[in-house]
Amino acid sequence: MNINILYFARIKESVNYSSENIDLPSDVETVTALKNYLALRGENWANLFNGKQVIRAAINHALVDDMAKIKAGDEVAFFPPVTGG
Amino acid sequence: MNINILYFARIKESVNYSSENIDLPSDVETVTALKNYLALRGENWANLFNGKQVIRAAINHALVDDMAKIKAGDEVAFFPPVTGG
Amino acid sequence: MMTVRIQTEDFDLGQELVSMRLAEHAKQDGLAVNNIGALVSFVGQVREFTNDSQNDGDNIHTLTLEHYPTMTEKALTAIELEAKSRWDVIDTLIIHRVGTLQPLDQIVLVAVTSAHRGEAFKACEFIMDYLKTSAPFWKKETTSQGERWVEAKLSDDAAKERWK
Amino acid sequence: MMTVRIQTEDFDLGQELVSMRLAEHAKQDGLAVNNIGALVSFVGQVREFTNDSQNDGDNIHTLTLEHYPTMTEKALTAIELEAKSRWDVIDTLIIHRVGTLQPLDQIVLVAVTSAHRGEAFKACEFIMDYLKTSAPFWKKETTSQGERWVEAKLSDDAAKERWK
Repeated sequence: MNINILYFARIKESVNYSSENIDLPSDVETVTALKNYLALRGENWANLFNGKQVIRAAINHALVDDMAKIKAGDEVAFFPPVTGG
Repeated sequence: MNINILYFARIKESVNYSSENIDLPSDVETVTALKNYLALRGENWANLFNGKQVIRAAINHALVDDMAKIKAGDEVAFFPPVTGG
Repeated sequence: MMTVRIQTEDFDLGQELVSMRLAEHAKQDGLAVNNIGALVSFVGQVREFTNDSQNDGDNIHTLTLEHYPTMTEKALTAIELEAKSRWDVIDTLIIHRVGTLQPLDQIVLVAVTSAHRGEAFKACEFIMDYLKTSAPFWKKETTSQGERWVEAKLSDDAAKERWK
Repeated sequence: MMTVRIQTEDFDLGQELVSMRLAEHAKQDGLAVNNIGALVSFVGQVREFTNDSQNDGDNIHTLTLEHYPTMTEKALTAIELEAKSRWDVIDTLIIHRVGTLQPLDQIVLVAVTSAHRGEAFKACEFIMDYLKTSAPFWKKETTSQGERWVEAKLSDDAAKERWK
Protein backbone atom coordinates (compact mmCIF):
# COMPACT_ATOMS: atom_id res chain seq x y z
CA MET A 1 0.00 0.00 0.00
CA ASN A 2 1.01 3.59 -0.59
CA ILE A 3 1.55 6.01 2.31
CA ASN A 4 3.25 9.32 3.02
CA ILE A 5 5.93 9.51 5.68
CA LEU A 6 7.05 12.75 7.35
CA TYR A 7 10.19 13.23 9.46
CA PHE A 8 10.75 16.02 11.99
CA ALA A 9 13.51 17.62 14.06
CA ARG A 10 16.70 15.57 14.52
CA ILE A 11 15.21 12.63 12.63
CA LYS A 12 14.63 14.83 9.63
CA GLU A 13 18.20 16.11 9.88
CA SER A 14 19.56 12.61 10.25
CA VAL A 15 17.74 11.05 7.28
CA ASN A 16 18.20 14.32 5.41
CA TYR A 17 14.74 14.71 4.04
CA SER A 18 11.39 15.71 5.43
CA SER A 19 8.90 13.54 3.58
CA GLU A 20 8.54 10.67 1.17
CA ASN A 21 5.83 8.75 -0.61
CA ILE A 22 6.39 5.02 -0.38
CA ASP A 23 4.85 1.73 -1.46
CA LEU A 24 4.95 -0.69 1.44
CA PRO A 25 5.09 -4.49 1.20
CA SER A 26 1.78 -5.99 2.26
CA ASP A 27 3.18 -7.37 5.53
CA VAL A 28 4.11 -3.90 6.85
CA GLU A 29 0.87 -3.17 8.65
CA THR A 30 1.84 -1.48 11.94
CA VAL A 31 4.09 1.33 13.13
CA THR A 32 6.50 -1.24 14.55
CA ALA A 33 6.64 -3.07 11.24
CA LEU A 34 7.25 0.21 9.42
CA LYS A 35 10.09 1.12 11.78
CA ASN A 36 11.67 -2.29 11.23
CA TYR A 37 11.27 -1.89 7.48
CA LEU A 38 12.94 1.55 7.49
CA ALA A 39 15.75 0.23 9.71
CA LEU A 40 16.81 -2.05 6.83
CA ARG A 41 17.82 0.95 4.69
CA GLY A 42 21.32 1.16 6.17
CA GLU A 43 23.29 2.04 9.26
CA ASN A 44 21.89 5.53 9.70
CA TRP A 45 18.31 4.28 9.44
CA ALA A 46 19.04 1.30 11.64
CA ASN A 47 20.39 3.57 14.39
CA LEU A 48 17.20 5.61 14.32
CA PHE A 49 14.62 2.86 13.97
CA ASN A 50 16.07 -0.21 15.71
CA GLY A 51 14.14 0.57 18.89
CA LYS A 52 17.03 1.92 20.95
CA GLN A 53 15.96 5.52 20.49
CA VAL A 54 12.56 6.81 21.50
CA ILE A 55 10.82 7.73 18.24
CA ARG A 56 7.22 8.90 18.46
CA ALA A 57 4.73 8.35 15.69
CA ALA A 58 1.55 10.06 14.55
CA ILE A 59 -0.92 8.74 11.99
CA ASN A 60 -3.05 11.33 10.25
CA HIS A 61 -2.06 13.97 12.85
CA ALA A 62 -2.91 11.94 15.95
CA LEU A 63 -0.26 10.50 18.29
CA VAL A 64 -0.28 6.70 18.20
CA ASP A 65 1.64 3.89 19.85
CA ASP A 66 3.76 1.37 17.98
CA MET A 67 0.94 -1.18 17.78
CA ALA A 68 -1.18 1.17 15.67
CA LYS A 69 -2.28 -0.12 12.26
CA ILE A 70 -1.34 1.66 9.06
CA LYS A 71 -3.69 1.77 6.09
CA ALA A 72 -3.33 2.92 2.50
CA GLY A 73 -3.24 6.70 2.10
CA ASP A 74 -2.18 7.39 5.71
CA GLU A 75 0.18 10.20 6.63
CA VAL A 76 2.65 8.67 9.09
CA ALA A 77 4.98 11.04 10.95
CA PHE A 78 8.11 10.13 12.92
CA PHE A 79 9.65 12.52 15.43
CA PRO A 80 11.57 12.67 18.71
CA PRO A 81 9.72 13.29 22.00
CA VAL A 82 8.23 16.77 21.78
CA THR A 83 9.82 19.77 23.53
CA GLY A 84 7.50 22.73 23.02
CA GLY A 85 6.12 25.17 25.55
CA MET B 1 -3.74 46.40 81.77
CA ASN B 2 -4.30 48.85 78.96
CA ILE B 3 -4.79 47.68 75.37
CA ASN B 4 -6.14 48.95 72.07
CA ILE B 5 -8.98 47.10 70.36
CA LEU B 6 -9.84 47.46 66.68
CA TYR B 7 -13.04 46.25 64.96
CA PHE B 8 -13.45 45.59 61.24
CA ALA B 9 -16.15 44.97 58.63
CA ARG B 10 -19.57 43.91 59.94
CA ILE B 11 -18.28 43.84 63.52
CA LYS B 12 -17.25 47.47 63.24
CA GLU B 13 -20.67 48.30 61.79
CA SER B 14 -22.43 46.38 64.51
CA VAL B 15 -20.61 47.90 67.50
CA ASN B 16 -20.57 51.19 65.64
CA TYR B 17 -17.00 52.16 66.20
CA SER B 18 -13.66 51.11 64.85
CA SER B 19 -11.32 51.30 67.82
CA GLU B 20 -11.12 51.84 71.55
CA ASN B 21 -8.51 52.06 74.26
CA ILE B 22 -9.52 50.03 77.27
CA ASP B 23 -8.26 49.10 80.76
CA LEU B 24 -8.85 45.38 81.30
CA PRO B 25 -9.39 43.70 84.66
CA SER B 26 -6.33 41.63 85.61
CA ASP B 27 -8.11 38.29 85.00
CA VAL B 28 -8.76 39.06 81.30
CA GLU B 29 -5.57 37.51 79.92
CA THR B 30 -6.56 35.68 76.74
CA VAL B 31 -8.57 36.36 73.58
CA THR B 32 -11.36 34.13 74.90
CA ALA B 33 -11.47 36.03 78.16
CA LEU B 34 -11.57 39.32 76.29
CA LYS B 35 -14.44 38.09 74.09
CA ASN B 36 -16.38 37.02 77.20
CA TYR B 37 -15.67 40.37 78.85
CA LEU B 38 -16.93 42.31 75.81
CA ALA B 39 -20.03 40.08 75.59
CA LEU B 40 -21.13 41.50 78.99
CA ARG B 41 -21.64 44.97 77.48
CA GLY B 42 -25.18 44.25 76.32
CA GLU B 43 -27.24 42.28 73.83
CA ASN B 44 -25.51 43.51 70.70
CA TRP B 45 -22.08 42.68 72.12
CA ALA B 46 -23.29 39.36 73.49
CA ASN B 47 -24.56 38.35 70.04
CA LEU B 48 -21.17 39.07 68.54
CA PHE B 49 -18.88 37.67 71.22
CA ASN B 50 -20.79 34.80 72.87
CA GLY B 51 -19.01 32.27 70.66
CA LYS B 52 -21.87 31.51 68.27
CA GLN B 53 -20.38 33.61 65.50
CA VAL B 54 -16.94 33.00 64.06
CA ILE B 55 -14.89 36.05 65.06
CA ARG B 56 -11.20 36.03 64.15
CA ALA B 57 -8.60 37.83 66.23
CA ALA B 58 -5.18 39.30 65.56
CA ILE B 59 -2.70 40.52 68.16
CA ASN B 60 -0.17 43.09 66.97
CA HIS B 61 -1.08 42.32 63.32
CA ALA B 62 -0.67 38.55 63.51
CA LEU B 63 -3.60 36.13 63.35
CA VAL B 64 -4.00 34.26 66.65
CA ASP B 65 -6.32 31.64 68.06
CA ASP B 66 -8.57 32.20 71.06
CA MET B 67 -6.05 30.76 73.52
CA ALA B 68 -3.53 33.52 72.72
CA LYS B 69 -2.34 35.63 75.66
CA ILE B 70 -2.86 39.38 75.73
CA LYS B 71 -0.32 41.67 77.32
CA ALA B 72 -0.31 45.36 78.17
CA GLY B 73 0.06 47.64 75.17
CA ASP B 74 -1.16 45.05 72.65
CA GLU B 75 -3.26 45.96 69.64
CA VAL B 76 -6.05 43.39 69.51
CA ALA B 77 -8.23 43.27 66.39
CA PHE B 78 -11.56 41.47 65.94
CA PHE B 79 -12.99 40.72 62.52
CA PRO B 80 -15.12 38.24 60.54
CA PRO B 81 -13.44 35.54 58.43
CA VAL B 82 -11.57 37.34 55.66
CA THR B 83 -12.92 37.56 52.10
CA GLY B 84 -10.24 39.23 50.00
CA GLY B 85 -8.75 38.17 46.67
CA MET C 1 12.76 39.72 45.08
CA MET C 2 9.22 40.17 46.28
CA THR C 3 6.74 43.00 46.15
CA VAL C 4 3.45 43.81 47.87
CA ARG C 5 1.28 46.75 46.89
CA ILE C 6 -2.06 47.74 48.42
CA GLN C 7 -3.74 50.49 46.43
CA THR C 8 -7.04 52.07 45.52
CA GLU C 9 -6.04 52.80 41.93
CA ASP C 10 -6.16 50.25 39.11
CA PHE C 11 -3.01 48.58 37.76
CA ASP C 12 -1.79 47.95 34.20
CA LEU C 13 -1.85 44.17 33.91
CA GLY C 14 0.36 43.99 30.83
CA GLN C 15 2.96 46.37 32.21
CA GLU C 16 3.16 44.53 35.54
CA LEU C 17 3.60 41.14 33.87
CA VAL C 18 6.15 42.30 31.32
CA SER C 19 8.12 43.87 34.17
CA MET C 20 8.01 40.54 36.02
CA ARG C 21 9.03 38.37 33.09
CA LEU C 22 11.94 40.65 32.19
CA ALA C 23 13.01 40.83 35.87
CA GLU C 24 13.01 44.60 35.70
CA HIS C 25 12.85 45.01 39.48
CA ALA C 26 15.90 42.83 39.96
CA LYS C 27 17.81 44.55 37.19
CA GLN C 28 17.03 48.02 38.58
CA ASP C 29 18.52 46.85 41.87
CA GLY C 30 21.65 45.61 40.10
CA LEU C 31 20.94 41.98 40.96
CA ALA C 32 22.20 39.12 38.83
CA VAL C 33 20.21 38.07 35.80
CA ASN C 34 17.66 35.51 36.78
CA ASN C 35 17.13 33.05 33.94
CA ILE C 36 13.36 33.25 34.09
CA GLY C 37 11.62 30.62 31.95
CA ALA C 38 8.10 30.74 33.41
CA LEU C 39 5.62 33.38 34.56
CA VAL C 40 2.34 32.32 36.17
CA SER C 41 -0.22 34.93 37.10
CA PHE C 42 -3.66 35.18 38.62
CA VAL C 43 -6.07 38.08 38.20
CA GLY C 44 -9.21 38.27 40.33
CA GLN C 45 -11.91 40.64 39.17
CA VAL C 46 -15.36 41.80 40.29
CA ARG C 47 -17.96 39.47 38.82
CA GLU C 48 -21.07 40.84 37.18
CA PHE C 49 -23.46 38.64 39.14
CA THR C 50 -23.47 37.20 42.61
CA ASN C 51 -23.58 33.44 42.53
CA ASP C 52 -23.39 32.04 46.01
CA SER C 53 -26.17 30.12 47.66
CA GLN C 54 -27.59 33.07 49.55
CA ASN C 55 -28.04 35.56 46.80
CA ASP C 56 -28.03 33.95 43.44
CA GLY C 57 -27.78 35.88 40.23
CA ASP C 58 -28.29 39.46 41.36
CA ASN C 59 -26.47 42.13 39.41
CA ILE C 60 -23.54 43.47 41.38
CA HIS C 61 -23.53 47.27 41.40
CA THR C 62 -20.40 47.86 43.46
CA LEU C 63 -17.94 45.89 45.55
CA THR C 64 -16.17 47.65 48.41
CA LEU C 65 -13.00 46.25 49.93
CA GLU C 66 -12.11 47.15 53.50
CA HIS C 67 -8.79 46.09 55.01
CA TYR C 68 -6.67 46.40 58.16
CA PRO C 69 -3.93 48.71 56.89
CA THR C 70 -1.16 48.07 59.39
CA MET C 71 -1.63 44.30 59.13
CA THR C 72 -2.30 43.81 55.42
CA GLU C 73 1.17 44.32 53.99
CA LYS C 74 2.70 42.26 56.81
CA ALA C 75 0.30 39.37 56.14
CA LEU C 76 0.93 39.40 52.39
CA THR C 77 4.69 39.61 52.83
CA ALA C 78 4.55 36.62 55.19
CA ILE C 79 2.64 34.64 52.54
CA GLU C 80 5.23 35.51 49.88
CA LEU C 81 8.07 34.50 52.20
CA GLU C 82 6.38 31.18 52.91
CA ALA C 83 5.94 30.56 49.16
CA LYS C 84 9.62 31.36 48.55
CA SER C 85 10.68 28.99 51.30
CA ARG C 86 8.67 26.15 49.73
CA TRP C 87 9.47 26.56 46.03
CA ASP C 88 12.36 27.66 43.92
CA VAL C 89 10.85 30.87 42.59
CA ILE C 90 12.65 33.98 41.38
CA ASP C 91 10.22 36.83 42.06
CA THR C 92 6.72 37.24 43.49
CA LEU C 93 4.30 40.14 43.14
CA ILE C 94 1.01 40.80 44.91
CA ILE C 95 -1.11 43.84 44.06
CA HIS C 96 -4.41 44.09 45.94
CA ARG C 97 -6.88 46.92 45.55
CA VAL C 98 -9.07 48.40 48.29
CA GLY C 99 -11.99 50.81 48.19
CA THR C 100 -15.05 50.74 45.94
CA LEU C 101 -14.91 48.83 42.65
CA GLN C 102 -17.30 48.13 39.76
CA PRO C 103 -18.06 44.87 37.90
CA LEU C 104 -15.11 43.78 35.72
CA ASP C 105 -12.66 45.89 37.74
CA GLN C 106 -9.47 44.09 38.67
CA ILE C 107 -9.21 43.29 42.41
CA VAL C 108 -5.96 41.38 42.77
CA LEU C 109 -2.91 40.32 40.79
CA VAL C 110 -0.51 37.60 41.93
CA ALA C 111 2.46 36.87 39.66
CA VAL C 112 5.35 34.46 40.15
CA THR C 113 8.45 33.85 38.03
CA SER C 114 10.71 30.81 38.11
CA ALA C 115 13.09 28.87 35.87
CA HIS C 116 10.51 26.12 35.23
CA ARG C 117 6.72 26.11 35.26
CA GLY C 118 5.86 23.67 38.06
CA GLU C 119 7.26 25.85 40.83
CA ALA C 120 5.59 29.00 39.54
CA PHE C 121 2.17 27.32 39.26
CA LYS C 122 2.36 25.94 42.78
CA ALA C 123 3.63 29.15 44.37
CA CYS C 124 1.01 31.30 42.63
CA GLU C 125 -1.90 29.10 43.66
CA PHE C 126 -0.49 28.79 47.19
CA ILE C 127 -0.29 32.58 47.53
CA MET C 128 -3.90 32.97 46.39
CA ASP C 129 -5.17 30.24 48.72
CA TYR C 130 -3.42 31.82 51.69
CA LEU C 131 -4.41 35.35 50.71
CA LYS C 132 -8.06 34.24 50.61
CA THR C 133 -7.93 32.87 54.15
CA SER C 134 -5.23 34.88 55.99
CA ALA C 135 -5.02 38.40 54.61
CA PRO C 136 -7.27 40.96 56.33
CA PHE C 137 -9.60 42.04 53.54
CA TRP C 138 -13.41 42.09 53.67
CA LYS C 139 -15.80 42.55 50.75
CA LYS C 140 -19.18 44.23 50.80
CA GLU C 141 -21.45 43.90 47.76
CA THR C 142 -24.14 46.29 46.69
CA THR C 143 -26.86 44.72 44.55
CA SER C 144 -30.47 45.60 43.76
CA GLN C 145 -31.25 43.75 47.02
CA GLY C 146 -29.15 46.23 49.01
CA GLU C 147 -25.80 45.93 50.73
CA ARG C 148 -24.34 42.82 52.26
CA TRP C 149 -21.01 41.58 53.51
CA VAL C 150 -19.66 38.70 51.44
CA GLU C 151 -19.45 35.52 53.53
CA ALA C 152 -16.24 33.52 53.72
CA LYS C 153 -16.40 30.21 51.83
CA LEU C 154 -15.65 26.81 53.29
CA SER C 155 -14.09 25.91 49.94
CA ASP C 156 -11.40 28.53 50.61
CA ASP C 157 -10.52 26.90 53.92
CA ALA C 158 -10.35 23.55 52.15
CA ALA C 159 -8.09 25.02 49.45
CA LYS C 160 -5.68 26.24 52.12
CA GLU C 161 -5.69 22.91 53.96
CA ARG C 162 -4.24 21.17 50.88
CA TRP C 163 -0.89 22.89 51.43
CA LYS C 164 -0.36 21.68 55.01
CA MET D 1 -14.95 29.76 23.66
CA MET D 2 -11.46 28.58 22.88
CA THR D 3 -8.67 29.83 20.69
CA VAL D 4 -5.42 28.40 19.31
CA ARG D 5 -2.86 30.50 17.47
CA ILE D 6 0.47 29.32 16.03
CA GLN D 7 2.57 32.23 14.85
CA THR D 8 6.10 33.43 14.19
CA GLU D 9 5.42 36.99 15.37
CA ASP D 10 5.41 38.07 19.02
CA PHE D 11 2.18 38.72 20.94
CA ASP D 12 1.13 41.56 23.24
CA LEU D 13 0.77 39.88 26.62
CA GLY D 14 -1.24 42.66 28.24
CA GLN D 15 -3.64 43.00 25.32
CA GLU D 16 -4.26 39.24 25.14
CA LEU D 17 -4.97 38.98 28.87
CA VAL D 18 -7.20 42.03 29.04
CA SER D 19 -9.15 40.64 26.09
CA MET D 20 -9.56 37.34 27.98
CA ARG D 21 -10.63 38.83 31.29
CA LEU D 22 -13.20 41.10 29.64
CA ALA D 23 -14.48 38.20 27.48
CA GLU D 24 -14.02 40.29 24.37
CA HIS D 25 -14.08 37.26 22.06
CA ALA D 26 -17.38 36.09 23.48
CA LYS D 27 -18.88 39.54 23.34
CA GLN D 28 -17.83 40.04 19.71
CA ASP D 29 -19.64 36.81 18.92
CA GLY D 30 -22.77 38.04 20.71
CA LEU D 31 -22.54 35.38 23.40
CA ALA D 32 -23.98 35.89 26.86
CA VAL D 33 -21.92 37.71 29.46
CA ASN D 34 -19.77 35.25 31.28
CA ASN D 35 -19.33 36.35 34.89
CA ILE D 36 -15.58 35.87 34.86
CA GLY D 37 -14.01 36.16 38.31
CA ALA D 38 -10.61 34.57 37.67
CA LEU D 39 -7.93 34.66 34.98
CA VAL D 40 -4.92 32.36 35.26
CA SER D 41 -2.14 32.61 32.72
CA PHE D 42 1.21 31.05 31.94
CA VAL D 43 3.97 32.62 29.85
CA GLY D 44 6.95 30.54 28.78
CA GLN D 45 9.98 32.44 27.55
CA VAL D 46 13.47 31.69 26.21
CA ARG D 47 15.87 31.45 29.15
CA GLU D 48 19.23 33.20 29.03
CA PHE D 49 21.23 30.13 30.04
CA THR D 50 20.85 26.43 29.46
CA ASN D 51 20.52 24.57 32.70
CA ASP D 52 19.93 20.93 32.07
CA SER D 53 22.36 18.20 33.01
CA GLN D 54 24.04 17.98 29.61
CA ASN D 55 24.92 21.54 28.95
CA ASP D 56 24.90 23.58 32.08
CA GLY D 57 25.10 27.32 32.13
CA ASP D 58 25.98 28.14 28.53
CA ASN D 59 24.58 31.37 27.15
CA ILE D 60 21.71 30.70 24.79
CA HIS D 61 22.14 32.62 21.53
CA THR D 62 18.97 31.52 19.76
CA LEU D 63 16.18 29.02 20.17
CA THR D 64 14.46 27.68 17.06
CA LEU D 65 11.06 26.03 17.25
CA GLU D 66 10.06 23.54 14.58
CA HIS D 67 6.55 22.09 14.46
CA TYR D 68 4.28 19.82 12.44
CA PRO D 69 1.93 22.38 10.94
CA THR D 70 -1.05 20.25 10.00
CA MET D 71 -1.01 18.48 13.37
CA THR D 72 -0.19 21.33 15.76
CA GLU D 73 -3.47 23.18 15.85
CA LYS D 74 -5.41 19.92 16.02
CA ALA D 75 -3.33 18.73 18.98
CA LEU D 76 -3.72 22.02 20.88
CA THR D 77 -7.44 22.16 20.21
CA ALA D 78 -7.80 18.62 21.54
CA ILE D 79 -5.98 19.65 24.74
CA GLU D 80 -8.26 22.65 25.22
CA LEU D 81 -11.35 20.48 24.68
CA GLU D 82 -10.10 17.98 27.24
CA ALA D 83 -9.50 20.81 29.75
CA LYS D 84 -13.01 22.16 29.15
CA SER D 85 -14.52 18.72 29.67
CA ARG D 86 -12.75 18.38 33.03
CA TRP D 87 -13.26 21.82 34.56
CA ASP D 88 -15.88 24.52 34.54
CA VAL D 89 -13.93 27.12 32.60
CA ILE D 90 -15.27 29.95 30.46
CA ASP D 91 -12.57 30.56 27.85
CA THR D 92 -9.15 29.16 26.97
CA LEU D 93 -6.39 30.65 24.85
CA ILE D 94 -3.17 29.10 23.58
CA ILE D 95 -0.66 31.14 21.58
CA HIS D 96 2.53 29.29 20.59
CA ARG D 97 5.33 30.79 18.56
CA VAL D 98 7.50 28.96 16.02
CA GLY D 99 10.68 29.98 14.22
CA THR D 100 13.86 31.48 15.64
CA LEU D 101 13.70 33.33 18.98
CA GLN D 102 16.16 35.16 21.22
CA PRO D 103 16.66 34.98 25.00
CA LEU D 104 13.73 36.61 26.88
CA ASP D 105 11.43 36.24 23.87
CA GLN D 106 7.99 34.89 24.70
CA ILE D 107 7.41 31.34 23.43
CA VAL D 108 3.95 30.43 24.65
CA LEU D 109 0.91 31.92 26.38
CA VAL D 110 -1.84 29.83 27.96
CA ALA D 111 -4.72 31.73 29.57
CA VAL D 112 -7.90 30.41 31.17
CA THR D 113 -10.90 32.26 32.59
CA SER D 114 -13.50 30.90 35.01
CA ALA D 115 -15.93 32.07 37.67
CA HIS D 116 -13.65 30.92 40.50
CA ARG D 117 -9.90 30.46 40.73
CA GLY D 118 -9.50 26.72 41.41
CA GLU D 119 -10.82 25.63 38.02
CA ALA D 120 -8.72 28.16 36.12
CA PHE D 121 -5.50 27.15 37.91
CA LYS D 122 -6.08 23.45 37.24
CA ALA D 123 -7.07 23.90 33.60
CA CYS D 124 -4.12 26.20 32.85
CA GLU D 125 -1.55 23.85 34.38
CA PHE D 126 -3.21 20.85 32.70
CA ILE D 127 -3.00 22.51 29.30
CA MET D 128 0.70 23.28 29.80
CA ASP D 129 1.50 19.76 31.00
CA TYR D 130 -0.24 18.23 27.98
CA LEU D 131 1.21 20.75 25.55
CA LYS D 132 4.71 19.88 26.80
CA THR D 133 4.20 16.17 26.12
CA SER D 134 1.65 15.93 23.29
CA ALA D 135 1.93 18.93 20.99
CA PRO D 136 4.35 18.52 18.05
CA PHE D 137 6.98 21.19 18.76
CA TRP D 138 10.76 20.69 18.90
CA LYS D 139 13.35 23.12 20.17
CA LYS D 140 16.91 23.54 18.94
CA GLU D 141 19.29 25.71 20.95
CA THR D 142 22.31 27.55 19.64
CA THR D 143 24.96 28.27 22.29
CA SER D 144 28.71 29.00 22.18
CA GLN D 145 29.05 25.18 22.13
CA GLY D 146 27.12 24.98 18.85
CA GLU D 147 23.66 23.74 17.98
CA ARG D 148 21.75 20.99 19.71
CA TRP D 149 18.22 19.68 19.90
CA VAL D 150 16.69 20.14 23.36
CA GLU D 151 15.98 16.76 24.97
CA ALA D 152 12.54 15.95 26.37
CA LYS D 153 12.45 15.84 30.16
CA LEU D 154 11.22 12.94 32.26
CA SER D 155 9.77 15.51 34.65
CA ASP D 156 7.37 16.58 31.89
CA ASP D 157 6.09 13.03 31.49
CA ALA D 158 5.65 12.84 35.27
CA ALA D 159 3.75 16.14 35.27
CA LYS D 160 1.34 14.77 32.66
CA GLU D 161 0.84 11.50 34.55
CA ARG D 162 -0.60 13.39 37.53
CA TRP D 163 -3.75 14.18 35.56
CA LYS D 164 -4.65 10.57 34.71
